[in-house]
Order: sequence, then structure tokens, then C-alpha cells
Amino acid sequence: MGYATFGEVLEFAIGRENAAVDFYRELSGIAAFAAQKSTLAEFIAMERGHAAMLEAMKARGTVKLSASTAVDLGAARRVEATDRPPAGMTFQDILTAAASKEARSFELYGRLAREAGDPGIRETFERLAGEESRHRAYFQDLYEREVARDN
Amino acid sequence: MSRPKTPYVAPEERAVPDLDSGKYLVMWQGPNHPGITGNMSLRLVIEGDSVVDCETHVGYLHRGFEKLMERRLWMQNFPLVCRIAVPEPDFNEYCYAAALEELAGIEVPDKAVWLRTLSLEMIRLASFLMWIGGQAGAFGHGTIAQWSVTMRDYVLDLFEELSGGRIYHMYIIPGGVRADVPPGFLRHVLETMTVVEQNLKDIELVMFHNAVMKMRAVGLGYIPPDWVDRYGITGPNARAAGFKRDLRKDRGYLAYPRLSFEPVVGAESDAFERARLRLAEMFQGIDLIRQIVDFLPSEGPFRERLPNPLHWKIPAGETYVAAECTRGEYGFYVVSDGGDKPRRVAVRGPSYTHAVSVMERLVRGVNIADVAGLMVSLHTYPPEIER
Amino acid sequence: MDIKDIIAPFAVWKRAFEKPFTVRKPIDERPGAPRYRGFHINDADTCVGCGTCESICMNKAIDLVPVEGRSPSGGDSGLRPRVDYGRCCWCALCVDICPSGSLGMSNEYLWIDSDPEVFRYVPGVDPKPWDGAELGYRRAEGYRLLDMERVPMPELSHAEGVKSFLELVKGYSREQAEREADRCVACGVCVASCPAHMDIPGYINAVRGGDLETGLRLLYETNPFPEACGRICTRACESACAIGSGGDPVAIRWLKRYIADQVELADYGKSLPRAESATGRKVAVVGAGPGGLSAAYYLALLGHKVTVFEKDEAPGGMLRYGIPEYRLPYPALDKDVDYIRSLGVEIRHGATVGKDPALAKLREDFDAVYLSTGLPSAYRLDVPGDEHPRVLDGVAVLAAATRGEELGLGRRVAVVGGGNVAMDAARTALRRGCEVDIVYRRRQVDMPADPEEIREAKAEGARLIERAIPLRVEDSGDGGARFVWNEAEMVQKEPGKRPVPEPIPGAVVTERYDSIIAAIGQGPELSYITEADGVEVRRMKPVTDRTGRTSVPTVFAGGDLVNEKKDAISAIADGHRAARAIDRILGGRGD
Amino acid sequence: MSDKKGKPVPLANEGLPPGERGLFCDAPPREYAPAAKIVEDFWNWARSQSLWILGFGTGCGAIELRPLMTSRYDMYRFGIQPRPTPRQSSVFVIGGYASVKTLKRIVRSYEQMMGPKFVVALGSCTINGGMYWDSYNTIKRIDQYIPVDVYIAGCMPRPEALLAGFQELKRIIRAGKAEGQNLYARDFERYKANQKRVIKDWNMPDYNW
Repeated sequence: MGYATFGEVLEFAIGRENAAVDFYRELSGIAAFAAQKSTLAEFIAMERGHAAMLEAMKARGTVKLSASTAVDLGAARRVEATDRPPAGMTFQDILTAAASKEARSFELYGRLAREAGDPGIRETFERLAGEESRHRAYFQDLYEREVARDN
Repeated sequence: MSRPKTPYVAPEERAVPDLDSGKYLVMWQGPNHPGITGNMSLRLVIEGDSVVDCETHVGYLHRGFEKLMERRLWMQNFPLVCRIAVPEPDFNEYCYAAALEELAGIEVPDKAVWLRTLSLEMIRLASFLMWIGGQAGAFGHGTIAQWSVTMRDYVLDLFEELSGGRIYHMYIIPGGVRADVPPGFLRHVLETMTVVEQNLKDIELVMFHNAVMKMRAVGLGYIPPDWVDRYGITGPNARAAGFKRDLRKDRGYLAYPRLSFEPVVGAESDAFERARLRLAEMFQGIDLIRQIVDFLPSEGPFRERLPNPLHWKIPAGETYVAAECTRGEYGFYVVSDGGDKPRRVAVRGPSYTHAVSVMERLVRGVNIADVAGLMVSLHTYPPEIER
Repeated sequence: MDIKDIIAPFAVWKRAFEKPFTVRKPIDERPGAPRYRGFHINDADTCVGCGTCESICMNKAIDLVPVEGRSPSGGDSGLRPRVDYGRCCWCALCVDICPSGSLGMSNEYLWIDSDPEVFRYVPGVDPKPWDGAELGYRRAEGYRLLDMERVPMPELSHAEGVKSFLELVKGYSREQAEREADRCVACGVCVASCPAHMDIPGYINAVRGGDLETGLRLLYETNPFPEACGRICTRACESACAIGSGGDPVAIRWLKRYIADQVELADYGKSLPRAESATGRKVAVVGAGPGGLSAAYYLALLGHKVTVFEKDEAPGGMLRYGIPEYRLPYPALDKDVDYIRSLGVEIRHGATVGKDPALAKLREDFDAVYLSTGLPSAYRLDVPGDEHPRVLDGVAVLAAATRGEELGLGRRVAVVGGGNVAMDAARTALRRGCEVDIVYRRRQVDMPADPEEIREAKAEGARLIERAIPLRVEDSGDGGARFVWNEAEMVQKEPGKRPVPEPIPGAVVTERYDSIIAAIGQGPELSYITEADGVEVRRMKPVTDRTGRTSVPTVFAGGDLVNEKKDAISAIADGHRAARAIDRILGGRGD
Repeated sequence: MSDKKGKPVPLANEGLPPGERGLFCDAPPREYAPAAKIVEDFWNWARSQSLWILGFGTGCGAIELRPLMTSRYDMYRFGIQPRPTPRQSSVFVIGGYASVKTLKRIVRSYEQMMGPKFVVALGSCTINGGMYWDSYNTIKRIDQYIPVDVYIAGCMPRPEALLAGFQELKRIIRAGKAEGQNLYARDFERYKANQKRVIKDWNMPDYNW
């Protein structure tokens, strides 16, 4: 994959955020009760916020993100493959899915950064990776606090 | 000596001088007067230079201890009581602690008993050293005070080492004592005793084999033996009148039954005899301290566990605990109504009897220059009179 | 006149040639003795601001004042003693009594000033020349005015305890309770740390005075579950206890239990208040756990008609189905619940809200609804293979034990998790004759369970496997399951946060178990809230204000479902708070 | 001087026979008018080198004055010596707590002292009531009744602390800052009002000299 310009990189990232919105919206469709729906609605709002932030950066032409990555608490690696929880999903399922999705984004951007030839593009990917790692840390933190309290 | 003893005046009789006659002069001695043993005053009626009538005035040092104690928890009174008799605080601490222990049924560990005895004997020595300075000073002999007060200071150094305080030791706490002896302390005690003993021998030489002292003190302030029971005279004042009374022997409290000593008894019952008797008791005290140092157990607890002092309730009851202090019988009468504060505490200090009832009567006919000497020879502490 | 009397005094002329007594420079040459009681010093970090020094000071020389840079936190009032040297008498009782041992005295004694207003300072905070003085009065080694050792609680031995479900803790006798109560200094630091803000010094004082009726009344002012809390409370109070800063904290929990144990249920009415008159308003409570029943108790006390809807066949919620009998015997729990019932609270069993009746129906039929449904189901292990039939739900195992069902755990059992549920499950399994391994991701010190529970679980024979990150569960082919975990080491990844277990590459362990009990955490059951109810839920928690009110004005929620602490006492506190808020919307004064 | 209603409060000796009126200060004492600086400095140096203290053991603090007077600490070498009467003294040592009855004598003695005069207060009791803070018979803060130049903390302050206090007093005197006496003159009305608040009976015993 070759990303020629800064704009294209951000376009790609915005696309991923919008895909995430769709993902949560789809989950919301199969949600069994109100509490699940409202939790997913929160995540949708969050991803929308991310997308909007990237849009603004694209418009300004600069990326104002820190490249430092957040600590991996290791919660995401528990569930591999499936990021699509069952219909009777619990909070645990939703959080694990979200965290592993963010983790995959982080890995993707990291890989793209390594592959990018242009230093500017590489830096943009690195910053995006850093951002995704913080999203992942957010979900992992929530998981630790709310789900695996006794673990 | 050739000098006549103070004429005996029956206590009921009191000369009523006619002040308007111009024959008499009213003179106040104290409260600001170097010849007074503390902050109190004497209203003397004099004819020429001899005293016709005397009235003691107190109240300059009244702090209302007995009332204050009713407002404080049992344990909170512990730092308060020692302030009752300033030069000799430990007897207050002991009597209060012993009264509480008796009411609450607390057994004090053996080590604490010995340490309490040591503390009381040390303060007895310090208090006598303070007194001897005053006695000599009152007869115009300032040098003795220079020595003896320094000796007293050495004893206070020991207290500082033992308890952390010079004047108010707050060492004898209900349940035992506050701390074990620090390392090397007993050696310091013995060293100090040697110095003090040496010095007392000098004092004996200078003060008691002294023509001036004898001329002024012999025959001064004769206490007739039948006054002793009438006025409740105790301690050296009673012993100098020939009574073999010493609570350390008679009541046998603390470790005294295990120490070997005999109360010193005199016969002459005048100021000189009382002074000599106190000097003998000082030597005896040094001997007692040495005995205590020998007997003092090196191991064992020094304090009994007490209930939480913040809500320590003592079973209802009353008790009177007395100890032989330098001046006589010192006692605490403590009443508990089962609460966390004393219902009533009454302190019996020997100074009241000696400085008020006895002093007023003894001083009649005495030369005004000897009033101070007479007063000191009774050994009274005004802060203890009025509390 | 004897000639000796004239000559003798001259004999001491010999002294003229000796070294004088005089100290050349007294101020410089004579420091206070090593034990001298000089000005106070205080280790402000060790000090917990309990104010015991203030209580013992007969001169009112000590005031506790707020100091800069310290705020109240569990067990620390944030205050520090300020000593007024216009009052102090240097008796050092404050030093002797200080529970934390932070107070001391320097051997410095010089302080001279022209201004009488300056003679006070906060030791250890306001800098003074004698700060950190080595010498000076310290309390004698091993001797304190306070008793720092707890009165031992009579308990069944571990060997005995593990054989049956008999209650382990036997409870204090009167003499023991009064002696333990005597240790309290009534500083009140504990009150702030208790979620329900129970009047702890008050009821301890009642124990000390033998006035159990007052004690019971004080307990019920904030907590209608004294029997249960007296046994299983997480006792934040004891962690905060000032006596605990230098010794064993006062056994607050056991004293609470002592009061409740000593008073017969029939006598409760003598000391406890009752509703003066019925208000005619109706309130529904969903869930008969400690939170729900607390709300019911206080609402009933305020004169409202309360109906509690409970899906299980017996009341008590997690107190009954989550806590094993040996910790909280059912008669004790029944005593608490029966008293609440005696106020006219109706409990409808087998009523699962959402199915029958619906929440909407409750909102219609009642003036207010309190949701206290808790966290009824355990989360999954969240590793591949965790749907294996031998992987059991810890909460369900405990509930089955309560119902007296056969658990069928087999011989070897692994309990995964480090919380109280894990310990309860392990100890229940031990009592059913199993060999138990407790598998935990972190170290023993990191376990959220009560340290006492961990110690007892180990003493009863459970093996603790620390730093084990579950990898997967495999079928062993013989009716059991193989549990695979990765050994880990603790890594401090972020400063200030707790260390994170990091797998050691290659250190993979496999063990075969007959059952694996998952007890890593519990989740809520919120399917009964429909969108039409309009109760806003965020992150699987109903959104509430401080009083427990949700986005729907007549619906309140509390307990484990909502709060962060997720223990019984917090649920009780929530219930009480919500009851007062409900009373206010129903026209009462809320007290 | 006036009370709440603005009516002048009679002086302490008002109503006494003329012969006894002189027993009290019935007029504010005069403030000390310093001479030229260089002269005053010399005088202050001289004053500081010879502190004559009034040997009036007003409270338990007097107990630590004894060691100070005698050979171990020997305050004479520092230019300090006790005098038996207020009229010869320049330093008044308040030895701790003062009962109301003593306060009357303290005031009287202080007023009798010749200027320049200084006051040293010992211990907690003089600063804020000390351990007798709730006693009905003691006053709590001595400086409401007479001006104090130096306070020494302690209960009791050791002889060394007393000595350090006197040294501090000397320093203050040398610096010309020992203003207690002038303060008493300046705030005479306030001091007198405070004194009258606690001392109800101003009649002294029949002193006849």
C-alpha cells in the first residue's frame, strides 16, 4: 500500500473511524435491551468524535497528536479472531471487542508507519498509532475497572 | 544555752493589743519579703522589737486545685497534682497514684515500687537541701545556700536524667512509673550522693558548729510536746519534740518496710534541734538512696497496663493515702463516684498546720529579726497550704 | 560557748582551692538530658490527625488545625496538632498516648520572645530549630497509655472449620467486648471512612457502658443489617482506625456484631423507632439484597408502604446467595430481615421484574421505584475455551451451595480470581472436600479480597498460585478440563499506578482440573430496563445523581449496580440515601 | 478613662482619705523621655549591665530563680542580682501564674518600681493561662495587666532558659527597645481598666509605712 499524501493518510484514518461507527451501529442493531444500546451509543459518539477530530486536522493540514503510545495492559489479546460478540452480549463482550478493534488499528498504523517511505507520512502514521493506543488503553482500563475487578 | 525558751502561751489565750494606744506597731512581713518561705504574709503586731501578735495571711497562691481536679479525667490529673507543692512535687504524684491504684484495685510491679521509693527519697533530699539554704540564710548565713542549692541542683540533674523534667517530674504515673532507669543512671546517683554527702559534712561543720547559729537558733520556737497532737504537728517538727512518728515506718508503704532505717528523734524541740534533726535525716536519706540502688531489681515491668485513660472509670469508693514528706504527713483523700473524674479530692499538706496554727502561736514574744528563722525552721511551703 | 563553735567554720577554707561549682557558660554547656521534655516534634507523615493528643491534654494546649498540603483521606483527618506553649505543661501525656507514635519531644528548652502571640506552632509542619532532634522525651519502649493489641476473637480452628459450614467466628463475650471497646479513643476518623457514616464511636461507647439498647438504636440509625455487617462488612472503618496506625485497629466489626447478637429480636422494638403514621404512599423496591431492604426499612420507617420484588426464593440477595454460611449464618441474616419485615415491608418472592411485573407496571402502580438489582452474574474467563462445561460461574456455585444443591465440583478445583467471591468459592469447595488451587494474575498483596479471608483460605488448605495469566481451557478428554496459564512477572509500567502482570515468554503451565470456577468479576443484569422506561444507562450503569435518582424522577437506583465500592455497606448507604430522597419527592422531610 | 456609658470611672484611690491616696498611681506615670542618642545609648548599655531583679516569688517559677542566684549558675557575674524591695529593682520577674490577690501586689510593686523598669514573665501561665487556664482564681495573660518585655516558654523554664531570657532582655535594653514602661504610661487607662475588671477590692491591708 502506498499512501502518497498527508491528506490520503488522514482520509484512510477517517475511513477507519467511520467503519468503527458502522460496526457499533451494527452491534446496536442486534442488541437485546436498552442498556446495551445506550452503551454502544456512547462508543459510537466517541468514534464520531475521533473522526471529527481527524477531519479538522485534515482541514488544517497538521496533525496535533502525541506520538507517545499508551501502556498495553494486555486485555485485548485475550480474545483473538472474533470481534463480533453474540446477541446476548455482556459489557465484558462489548469492551473486549472494542479494545481488540483499537489494538488492531494500532498495529495497522504501526505497520504502515514502518512501510512508509516519506518521513512526513511515517510520522503521521506514528501519531495515529499513538492515538489508537490511547483508545485501546481507555477500553482496557474500563475493562480492568468494571469487569475484571477481582482479577 | 542561757537564753530562755519562748514563754508558753496557752492556745486559747490571745493577747489583744490595743493598737490605738500607740504602744504597738503593725508590721507586714511578706508577701514580698526574702524571709518568707514563699508567697505568703504575716501581719505582725510588734512592741519594741518583739512580736506581740501574729496573723498569717494566705491566698496569694491559691489556684483551686481541688476544684480543677473535679473537672479533669483521672489520668489528666496526673500532671496537675505535682504542681501543688512546688519544691517537692513527687509526694503529690505518689499519693494521687497510690489512691487511684487503691480505688481501682491495681497492683504495682515491684520495680515500680522501688523506683517510686527512689524518686521520693531523692526529692526528699532535694527539698531538705533547699530548706537548709533558707534556714542558714534566715540566720544571715548566705554561704550555705550557695552550696546546698547547688547540691540540690545536682539531685535535680538526676531527676532530669530519670524523668525528663527538673522541677516537675511527672514520673510516678498511676500504674507504676513512666520509664525505666536510663543506662548509667544508678552510677550517677551514687556519684552524686558522694558529692552531696561530702558537702553536707562541710555544712554541718559550718552551720551546726557555729556560735552565731547556736545563739540565734537554740531555744527559738520551742514547740511544747503537748502541742503535737493538739495541732496535728507531724514530720520532723514532731520528731524534734520527741515523738517517734514516721509514716514510712508506721504505715509501711512502698519499699520502706524492706529498707533498714530508724526514725531520727530529738528532744529539745527548738529551731536548732529541728535543723539538726533534718540534717540527720539528710544523711539518713543518702543512706536510704544507696540501699535502694542496691535493692533495685534490674529486670521486670515498671508499669501496669491501665484501661484507656480517655474513659477510665474508677469504681465508687473513697480512700486516704498518706506519705511521709519532708515536712510531715502528706495525704490525698480521693472520692470516686464511679465516674471518669474524681468526685472530690482533698489534699492534706503539713504546711497548713505548721505555717498557720503553730506559727501564729510560736511567734509571740520572738524578736522580729528571728521571725524568718523561726518560720523556715518549721519548714513550710505556701503553695501547698492553699493549693 | 564552745571554742569549737568559733573555729569549726574556718575549716572549710580548704574549699577555696577547689574547682568551683560554677558552670562557665550555662546556656551553651548544658543541653537538656536525653530524656528531657522540651518542645514537641511530630512526624507529620506518620501522624494521622486523630486528635487523641487533644483529648488527653488537660490544658487544652493542643488544637487540631488544617495544614497546607494535607487533605482528609481514609484514616487521615488531614489535621495536625498545634501546640500552644502558653498552655502546655510539658507532661508529655500526648506523647505517651499518641496512637501512631508520631509525637515526641525534643530536648530543646530555649524559646524567648517579646510577643506572647508567637508561642504556638504545628510541630513537624512549621519549621523550628529543634525539628528532627535526636534526643528528647520518647515514650518508654513497649509502654503506652493505650492498649494497641486487639482482644483476640474466639474462632474455630482451621482444621475444625474446614470440616463443616459452622460459623468460624464465635463472637465476643461481654467482658471481651467491653475490653475491646475500651481501646477506642473516639476520634471519629472511622465515621468519615464508613460509606454509611455509622456513628461508630457512639455505639462503641454504648458497648463500653453496657448500654446495648442505645447501641442498637445507633446501629439502626444508619444500618438495618447489623448482624450481617457485624460479620461480613468490608470494614473500611478498621483500615482508617487511628489505633491501627500503631497497632491493631479496634475490632469495630466484631463490636457491631456483639450488640446485635446480644439483643433478642423480640426486644428490638424496645429501643428502635417505628413509623408514627402511614403516609399512604407506595414504593416498589426491586431486589431484596442489603441495599434494597435498607431502602425498604427506612422508607417503612417514614411511613410508606413498601413492596420488595425478589426473583429468588429467599431474601438477602448476595448476603444469602453470595456469602457462605460459615461467614454469615442464615439465622443471623434472617434476624436482620425479619426485623425489616416486622415494620410491614412486604417481600414478593419469585417476582422477576422485567418479566413479571414489568418495570413500566411498577412505575404505574407505585409512587416511586428503587432499583437495587446488583451484579448477579459472573463474567466469563474471557480466554479461548471458556465455554467448556467444567468452567463454572463462581456466583452460581455459591448460590447453589446456599440452596443446598449438589455442586459436583469433582476432586480438583481451580478458582480463578482474587476477590472475596473467589475466596468464598474456594473455601466452599474446601468444605465440600475438594483440593483447591486459587489462580490469580497478580500477587497476594494485590488481591482485592480481605487479607483475613486470603489468610484463612490458605490456612484451610487452598493453594495460592500467584502471577498466573489464564491462556486457555482445553478439554482433558476424561470429563475434566485442562487449564493453561502463563506465568507472569509484575512490571511497573506507569509510575504511580499498580504494577501490571507481564507474561514470561515460554513459561506456560498446564494443570488438569475437575472444575474451574471463574470469579474474576461480576456484571449487572439490566434487560428489564426498556427504552420506553427512559432510564438513562451509561456503561451498563443507570445514571444517577448523588441521591440515587435516575433520569426518571420517580425511579431511583443504588447498590452494586451503581456504586464503585460494590460492597454491602455501600449498598446499605445507597439504600438509606435513596430512601430519604424518595421520601422528599413523596412529600416528606427526608429524615 | 471611661466605662460603657462614657462616664468617667473613678480612680482606684478615689474616696480614700487624703493620707492614703498616695498608695496608688492616681495619675498615669510619665513616659520616659530619652536623651540624645549617644547619651541614651550609653545609659542603655549601663542599664543592661546591671539588672536588679525584684525577689518577689509570685508563682512557682520562683523555684528556678534560686539555682540561678547561687553558685552553679551564678547570675551575679552577668550583672543580675535580686533585691528585696521594688524601689531598688529594675526587673520584675513574674514567676508564672498570678492569682488575683497576687496580681494586686504585682501591680502595686510594679508601680512602686523606679524607672526604667522591665518585666520578665516565666512560663506558660503568663502567656495564655497555662495549666490553670480554667481556674477561677488566676489571671490568664499577665500582659493585660502590666506590660511584659520578655516571655520565657517553659513549665518551669530551666535556669539556663531564665538566663537566656535575661540576656535577651539585655539585648532589648541595649537596642533601646524595652518599651514596657512607656507602654504602661501610654496605655495606662487600658491597663487600669483590665486590672479593675479582676480586682474588685482595691483596699490594701493596713500598711503603715
